[in-house]
Amino acid sequence: MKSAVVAVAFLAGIGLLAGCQPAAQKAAAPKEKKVEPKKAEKKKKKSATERFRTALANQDKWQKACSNPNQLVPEGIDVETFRKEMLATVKFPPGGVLGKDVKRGEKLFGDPKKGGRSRRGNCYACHCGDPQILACGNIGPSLRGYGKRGIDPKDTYIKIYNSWAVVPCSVMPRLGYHGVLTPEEIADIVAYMHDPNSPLNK
Amino acid sequence: MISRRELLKFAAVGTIALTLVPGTLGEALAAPKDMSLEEALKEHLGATLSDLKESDLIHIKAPTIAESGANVPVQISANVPVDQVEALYIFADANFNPWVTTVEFSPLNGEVFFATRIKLAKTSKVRAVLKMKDGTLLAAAKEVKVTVGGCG
Amino acid sequence: MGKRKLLLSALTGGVILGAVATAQEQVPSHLQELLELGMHPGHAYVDEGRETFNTLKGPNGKTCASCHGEDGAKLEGAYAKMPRYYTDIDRVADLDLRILSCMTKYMGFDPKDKKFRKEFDKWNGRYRVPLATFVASLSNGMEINVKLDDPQEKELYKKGEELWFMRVGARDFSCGICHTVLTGKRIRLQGLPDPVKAKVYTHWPAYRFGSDKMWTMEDRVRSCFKAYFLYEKKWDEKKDWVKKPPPYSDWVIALELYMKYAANGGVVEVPGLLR
Amino acid sequence: MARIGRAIVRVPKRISKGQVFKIQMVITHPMETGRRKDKKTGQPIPAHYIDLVEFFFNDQKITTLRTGPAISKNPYFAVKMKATESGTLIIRYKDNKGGKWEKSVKVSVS
Repeated sequence: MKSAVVAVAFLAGIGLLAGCQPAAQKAAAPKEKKVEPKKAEKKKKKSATERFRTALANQDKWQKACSNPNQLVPEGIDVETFRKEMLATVKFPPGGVLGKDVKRGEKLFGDPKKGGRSRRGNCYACHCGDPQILACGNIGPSLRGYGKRGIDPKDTYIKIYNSWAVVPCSVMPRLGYHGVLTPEEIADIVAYMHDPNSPLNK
Repeated sequence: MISRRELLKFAAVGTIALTLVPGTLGEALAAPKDMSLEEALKEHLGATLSDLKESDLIHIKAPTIAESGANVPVQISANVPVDQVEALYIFADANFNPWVTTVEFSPLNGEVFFATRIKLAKTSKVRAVLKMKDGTLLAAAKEVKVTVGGCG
Repeated sequence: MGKRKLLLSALTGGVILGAVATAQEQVPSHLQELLELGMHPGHAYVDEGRETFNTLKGPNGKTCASCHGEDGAKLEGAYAKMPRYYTDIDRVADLDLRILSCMTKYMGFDPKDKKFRKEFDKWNGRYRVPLATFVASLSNGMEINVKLDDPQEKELYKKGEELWFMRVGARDFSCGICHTVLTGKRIRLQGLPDPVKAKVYTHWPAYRFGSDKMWTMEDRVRSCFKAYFLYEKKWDEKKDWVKKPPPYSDWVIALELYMKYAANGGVVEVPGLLR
Repeated sequence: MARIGRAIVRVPKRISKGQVFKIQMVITHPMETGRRKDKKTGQPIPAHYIDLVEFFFNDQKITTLRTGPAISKNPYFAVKMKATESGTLIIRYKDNKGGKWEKSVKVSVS
């Protein structure tokens, strides 16, 4: 029973990896309004138990690898291969890694009007940055003055898109990889972080 | 004093009733008019901010940083004999109605003390005003920074 | 310790750590000051639960007190041993599920009756949360003593441990990432406790002032999953977000069992007050 | 919460004559400001809050609290009282929608 679950999880993981590219591209078009046919949904309403089971089975093989008490890359898995495979999933936006909409980047990073809240980026949950935002976490490093550290914006982009391409099994969510943020949105966040006029860098 | 306040309340109700047109009932009820601190002081104390005498006899205990604005504990005590005090007023500057509560004391209280949990709309000062029987208004304030929380 | 360091570098992601603002390292005093007041709404739930326990009659005329004694005299210490296996339902049950099975099996409530389920399942309902808080408070001052004697308990414990460390969902979260590995760090201003080492189970059910509600551990565990961003096909906040595991499911009870077993020896102090 | 208006009151078990002691209470009440909207229907939730709390001891009024929607949900109040004799503490409170309640506790002074 257990091995079957593992196998399903593994297959689902591969499926997810393979399916990542078109998914990311679909998400890249921000104004695309595609209404899925509702009939298919109505036909079978899955039970909460079934839905939750499916959701857990979506664990990809890399998540599975990191699911140990240390939550780090286990022995027997080559970190470099892991990193390379993760790097291969990173999709770049056509307009480059520095987005144009710095304001949108700020909102996704953490809306200063809402005390730094943002469901999707939610950077302040783990990082400090804008000194105005008092409620910031200390799980990740402070991002104060980030833009002055001489970091290549491309590296910032990769870190946000798929943090595991930099540090496998990192606690930082792979926001672009899972489609929580689109490439354009990440580019706007990168622009906000590197902008000399951003509150992070002032 | 009390009757004046009642009167004002009625006046407020009257205004709402007057603005009632079909469809706006909910809104009128849902969004009482924003009030400034000065307006609230005037309504409840008939005073202005400059009438308040800052006093270190009043002690406000409240968190400096609040992790939730909905539940800010406030403990107020004052080093003045309770029989000289008429009432304690609490105001929160940035709330839509800055008046929070009025506590009318009697000599039976033994001490000037009051504690409660209050809502703060955002970072602002919490003020305690003691209305003495001789008419003086002693006041103290403490700033509480309201933050958001959670992992979203 | 070496692994901790490795993780820390994992977190910094190669970026050199800047000086951390010391002012923000202060522990906020909000909770402390609330605790200082000495009384909180959680205490009202105990009181309400007691009344419901003594007076609420099921369709067959029985109250909770009919079996368990006035004011739950026979339930003292029961919560300290839960979750555990119950023969009558052939399942490992947590407090919430046990109360549900009592009400449906012995008091005559229909588990499919919508009106009953509303009062039972809902956060602001009159049955589950007040009753759970009251029954838990009957173990106050006693040591948590969860045993893994039954094979079902053993199996569920293992499942709980596995689930604890399982990275899954669009945020690559696991319980363990925040509550084992990152213990002592903060999400925004909230410190992350280690429920396994720190035995925080002693304070549940708890009144959480951030949401102004009484939470049982069942509620807590289920809502944790909201942050995972679980999905069925492809993550989409609006269309495909599997927010919580079903109530009283083995997933939830397994995690409760895992945490509470680790809290053995801790002294129950209910209702707790937490963020 | 289930039962609007239910309250619990706490006073110390042992009080000696002349002691100033704390009276604490928690009332179960939503304390709606009138500014929130129902998440599902989008309809505004009407204001609903405790507006008056009076403390009496042996029929003498000790304290009057006039309160508004800025008091937190499930409100907590604490005041102090000087112990002179044993007796009954009665707390009467009401809300802006006509709800009226009363809660009494015995105070024994030795």
